[in-house]
Amino acid sequence: MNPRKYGLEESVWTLLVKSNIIFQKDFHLEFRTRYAINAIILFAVISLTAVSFSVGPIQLEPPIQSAMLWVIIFFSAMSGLSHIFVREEEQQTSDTLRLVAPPTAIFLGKWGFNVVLLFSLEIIIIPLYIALLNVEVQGMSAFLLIIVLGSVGLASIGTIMAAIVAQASTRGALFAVLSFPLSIPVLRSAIQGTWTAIQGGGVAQCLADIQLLFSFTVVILTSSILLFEFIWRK
Amino acid sequence: MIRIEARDLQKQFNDRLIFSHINFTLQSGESLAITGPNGSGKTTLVRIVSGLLSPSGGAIVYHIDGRTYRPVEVYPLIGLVGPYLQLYLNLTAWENLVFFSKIRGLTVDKSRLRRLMAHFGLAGRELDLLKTFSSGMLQRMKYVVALIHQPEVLLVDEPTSNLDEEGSETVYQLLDEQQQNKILIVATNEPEEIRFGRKRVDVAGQE
Amino acid sequence: MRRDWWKWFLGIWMTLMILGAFLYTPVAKGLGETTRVLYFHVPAAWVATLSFLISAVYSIRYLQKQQIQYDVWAASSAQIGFIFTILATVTGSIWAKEIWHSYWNWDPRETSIFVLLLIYAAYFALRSAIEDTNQKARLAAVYSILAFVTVPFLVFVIPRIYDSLHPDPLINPEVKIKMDPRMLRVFLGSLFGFTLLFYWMLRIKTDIEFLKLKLTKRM
Amino acid sequence: MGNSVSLYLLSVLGLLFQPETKEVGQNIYVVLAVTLIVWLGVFFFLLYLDRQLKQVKDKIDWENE
Repeated sequence: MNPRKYGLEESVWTLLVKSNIIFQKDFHLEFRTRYAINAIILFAVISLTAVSFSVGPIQLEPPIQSAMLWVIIFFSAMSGLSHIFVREEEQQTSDTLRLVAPPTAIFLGKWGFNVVLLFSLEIIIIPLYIALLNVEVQGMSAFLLIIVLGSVGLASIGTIMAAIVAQASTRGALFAVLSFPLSIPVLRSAIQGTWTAIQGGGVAQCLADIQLLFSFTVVILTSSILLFEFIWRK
Repeated sequence: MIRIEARDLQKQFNDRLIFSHINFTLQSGESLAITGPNGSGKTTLVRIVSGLLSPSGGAIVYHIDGRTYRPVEVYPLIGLVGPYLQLYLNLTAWENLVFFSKIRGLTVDKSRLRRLMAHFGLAGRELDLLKTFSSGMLQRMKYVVALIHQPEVLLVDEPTSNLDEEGSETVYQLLDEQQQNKILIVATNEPEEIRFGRKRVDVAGQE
Repeated sequence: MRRDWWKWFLGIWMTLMILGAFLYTPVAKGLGETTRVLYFHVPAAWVATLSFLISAVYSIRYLQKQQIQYDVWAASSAQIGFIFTILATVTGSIWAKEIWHSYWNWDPRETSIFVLLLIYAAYFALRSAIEDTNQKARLAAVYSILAFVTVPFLVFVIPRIYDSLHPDPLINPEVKIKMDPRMLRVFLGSLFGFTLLFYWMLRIKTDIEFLKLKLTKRM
Repeated sequence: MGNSVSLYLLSVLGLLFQPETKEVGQNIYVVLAVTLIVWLGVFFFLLYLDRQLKQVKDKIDWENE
């Protein structure tokens, strides 16, 4: 009975395969219940219309437009990103999952889900945002790159905080309270970068923000992977 | 050959001592019955042995071919059936089985899965959502899921809860098979289920 | 009395520092009398950051050793740090009112200390949301470490990218202190005094927590 | 012992605190006095807490034996 036969040794490859299986399971479950995707998109649409309604005919300056976009993305994320872990605890499936998969695979699978969730939000909200707030994005390539990097950053923080909040009893606003301070570096660089991109800056001009967003996400992801086991194991 | 060893296990939630000084060893082919009144910590002990929960004191160790492992490291060997373990109700029975097979790194053996479901009286319900299952059927489904990977160590918390006569019969037969050459741990208060444990641990009497 | 000599020493030391700050040191150009805030605002911010570091270190140790006393140290250090963060934020904004005529204008250094305040608030919100002490200790430790990992992005990276209103004639980016020797002496003395004060408050807080644990015999 | 020292310090302060002639110079002493009072307040409060803690600690150790 060598340990390998029992699959006790987890190679990186098996971890990635298992995280993909978990990602598909969650994606499938989400497709069936559509709870998280509804929460996130509805929130975004509501807040966007509220903003454009209150602004009315006034043409906003690029810095305000950029800040407005990221405020909408951040708070929409706060309404949907925690669901992936909270649902497992509430429906008592988290213990079943604990028994079948290693923590790192679970975190990566759930992280992937949250990234895709945020991207699907942006696919819908960004065209609406450009139309409703009549934003002329000159530097489109830098704009999209920063949106992607910023979203991955927010999804990383959101996933690890969701894992923590799922273990706490009183959830409510705790998720946003925990996530906001850690998201400030992402939000600040994303807003600054988006602003320069809207005004026509290319990737070169927004390099400082892109570097910060990238390095921040890498740091958060690695520490989350190392720390997740301490959250997941009771 | 697998040996589970519990050394002076103790569990405490904030100031409430659940149990302490729990000691036992179990080898393949042996079985253990965990008894004690409701809320005395039977479930807590089951969760600690299966690695879902870490003990406040003492240690639970798995010895496999001379090497020692913590419970969390040997999760592929463990199968657990318990009221607090739910399956994915918004997926169909088959989707659940496929997921649990794949995540355990097994190839999806259609015929075997179908036989397992039939064995537990769930034939023909493969494509129904689990949320349409009655509590008895869900309990049987939990056995099917726990047996996909032929676990070396099977833990069952209240084996026949929600089960009718016929369901209980199937479960007793399963428990018999399991304790022939593998490890079986049963947490129960039912007298005829306690007979499944050659060894006994009473959680309440451990003050 | 023997064991507590350093407490009395701290009492006298800090009194000297305060006297020195007001009577002994000259004023920096352009800041006038308000320079004297430097001897109290900066040490408070230093203690706030120091306590955050200590809390993170003990959180790591708790995750390694799973012994409750490390969590007690982490939580107590965070609590004292929270007090000093509030002090630093308030003294900073009073100073800002004097020099830039506005209590708050999101100058990068102000943002960093304010974020530290938010992190502490979130840390205690998390701790109060969990009943089981082990789980509370574990999750609080993880949050403290994650927050600590983001601090470099806050404190060092953001002020460098954007122009800072913060008076740097005294402490410029490379933290090379260009101060008159007398100012430097009192500043470092006050820094030492604040650190000792922080240690003393921390000791009192942890002693109380350990006694509480001893009462419930969970040590 | 602690109380007598603090009294002594306060009296020294009193001597220092003579009415000043210049309006501006006088302000700095006000700030100095306030700061000193705040510090001495904090200091003696901590000492008081320290002593209380010692009593509780001895009481608990005594009971636990």
